[in-house]
Amino acid sequence: MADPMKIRASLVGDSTEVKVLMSHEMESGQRKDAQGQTIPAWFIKNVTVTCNDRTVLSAQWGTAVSKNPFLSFKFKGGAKGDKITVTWTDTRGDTRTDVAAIA
Amino acid sequence: MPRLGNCLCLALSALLAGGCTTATHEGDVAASTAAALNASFVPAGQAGLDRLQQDDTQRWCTAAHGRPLPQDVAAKIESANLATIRYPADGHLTGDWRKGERIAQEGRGKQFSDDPSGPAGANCYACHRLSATELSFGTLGPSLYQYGKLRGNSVGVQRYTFGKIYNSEAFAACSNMPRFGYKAILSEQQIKDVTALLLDPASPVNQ
Amino acid sequence: MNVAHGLFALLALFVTPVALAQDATSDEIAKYRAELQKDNPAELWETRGEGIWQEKRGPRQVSLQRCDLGLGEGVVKGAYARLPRYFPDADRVQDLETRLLWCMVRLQGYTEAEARRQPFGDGNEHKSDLEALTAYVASQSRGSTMEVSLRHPKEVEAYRLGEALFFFRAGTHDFACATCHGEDGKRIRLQDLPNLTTAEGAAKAYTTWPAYRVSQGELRTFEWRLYDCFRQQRFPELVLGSDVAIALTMYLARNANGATFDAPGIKR
Amino acid sequence: MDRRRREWMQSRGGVALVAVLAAAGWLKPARGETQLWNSAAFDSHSDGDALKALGSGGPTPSKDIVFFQTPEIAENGAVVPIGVTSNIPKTESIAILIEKNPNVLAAVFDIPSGTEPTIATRVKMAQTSNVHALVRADGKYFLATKEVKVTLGGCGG
Repeated sequence: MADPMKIRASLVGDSTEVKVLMSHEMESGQRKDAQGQTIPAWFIKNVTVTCNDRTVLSAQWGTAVSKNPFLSFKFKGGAKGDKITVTWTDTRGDTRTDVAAIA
Repeated sequence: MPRLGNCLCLALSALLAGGCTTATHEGDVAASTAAALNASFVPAGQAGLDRLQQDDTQRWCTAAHGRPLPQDVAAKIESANLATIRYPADGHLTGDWRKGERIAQEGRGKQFSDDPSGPAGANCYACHRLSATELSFGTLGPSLYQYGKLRGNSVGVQRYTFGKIYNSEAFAACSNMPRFGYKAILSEQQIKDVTALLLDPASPVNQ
Repeated sequence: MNVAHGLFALLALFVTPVALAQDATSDEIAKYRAELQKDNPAELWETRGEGIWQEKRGPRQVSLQRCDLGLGEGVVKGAYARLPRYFPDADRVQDLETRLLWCMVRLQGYTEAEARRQPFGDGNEHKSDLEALTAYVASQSRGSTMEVSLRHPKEVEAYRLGEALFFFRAGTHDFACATCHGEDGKRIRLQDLPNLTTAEGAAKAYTTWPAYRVSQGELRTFEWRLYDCFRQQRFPELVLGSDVAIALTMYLARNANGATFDAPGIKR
Repeated sequence: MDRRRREWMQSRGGVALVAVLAAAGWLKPARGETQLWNSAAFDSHSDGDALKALGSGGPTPSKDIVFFQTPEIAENGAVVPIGVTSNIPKTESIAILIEKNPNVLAAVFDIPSGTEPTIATRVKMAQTSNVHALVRADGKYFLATKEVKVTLGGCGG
């Protein structure tokens, strides 16, 4: 199973800043292994971030997003203690959801 | 800047009641170092434990601990290494600078992770500036930009350059530069190609 | 020649266009590096490592919270900044990884081979528990002052061996640690090389490992740094926790004494 | 093909890129449909198929799209920070495209109302290349471009 994400959500003025680090290989499908075989593509395709039940960001990713991806954005209307939920789904159909409270 | 090792060595000498500079101590250190090395490495790929065996040059340079060498030791190292240089039997000291540039860029070769069947690179750019267009160069060695333009392309310069690449220790004892020919890192032809990279008027080094 | 001309000539001598280009390149790369420092994927390893540290594992189903890293059972805070050190129970100087292996065997009941199964991540899917544990323990020394002791004779012995090894030239390329790390202000390609024979250089280097290695997408430990330096030195393969690994770690950690530990870092 | 589009194509010299933009043009955010993934857009690295899709107008170059945290030179192409802020009203989505990557489209972010039109991530770059930020606002497309140089690494690791 995939390792947990690191989610930071903090109030900056009247906005909430969300920063997420995810643990994922983001294999591009372009690399070759030591035996010269192409390593098949394997990457996160979709990311959704909600604040309580409201979607505050959704993203589609390709192979060019770096290994162990980083994402940062801001939204308005969050309050201290609100629940930030980040979910990703990858090309193998694996998915992972982690939750953090706005600090 | 004072070398930490020396300062600490003085402090430790008192602690251990042993001298830092006595011959016996140096011998003890060499022996315990060798024992630790043999117990701490395992053969891997093309790199066997024989690589931990020092030749005379390596032993003398290790003993210097980065300090300036006594003149007689330097002379001894240089003359011993000068005697190892094998100049090409065909009399041609330079080759193709284009191939030389690729050899200068290539860092692989002789590592346990490298394929031993392929030719090794010289990785000149790791330590030297060469062509003006390659900005990713190191500074462990002097800049070689315009090396040939400054020195000309006489047989004497070719001979020195080939020899320096073949065995750097022949001209500067305890140089940081590998002995590419003597240690069979590069082939004779590869050394000719790198010599051309440095000396050919058409080479990017001399633009 | 008037003063202005003289000055111009002097400038022309030193400020060549390439030198300027080089400075501009260095400035821009410095900005790039600063940007990466902010959100370091090493945190992913720290989090995973903390989980492994707390988990009841191995044949005896014991957590590493009973492992003594030198400051008492389970004390992690500040432990890394005081390692390597002599441990009476092992009668040996140990660095963190060696100590962790010792605890995995003695406490958790793993065999030596099991504990050593994967010292380093493979850059792909197979991650190393030892690297994650090291990231976690090291992170708990961030902000601590480096305080490595030379009280025990075996600690002194390790330090002296480390110093001797630092200057040991061998192999096909005649390389020693000192070849690249013995002078101030040098670079290999574009990478700055710390002068590890000075307190400043040792501090700068030692206090920033473990580090997330951008080029590999892996968290790398100081043991890995030594392992890979020796690979590039064209030596055979360094054994994790060997006398050479511990001695060189001791030499550099001790030389960094007094500096503030600031890792896991992030590097090229 | 209108004149502006033609000029834009010539100035970028990127047929494949235009194809991707066109494909991205289909990328209507499906509200409540979070698992949408536009394979036509993400798979674009050749002109063939996608040229057919050149139905929509070309994006308008805009100074209201700003790159931040984006380096002039990246020491390592494996991790290149890219930040994009759109100051265009009613920004609905921000896409990041890397002209010289094997697959040109890197990421698309849908920006619901209430979320600031500013995102930061890190991408891989195969070589020195133009990076494009494509913004859709009120149904129209806008574009900004920045070149990022990628240097060689050190001596192997």
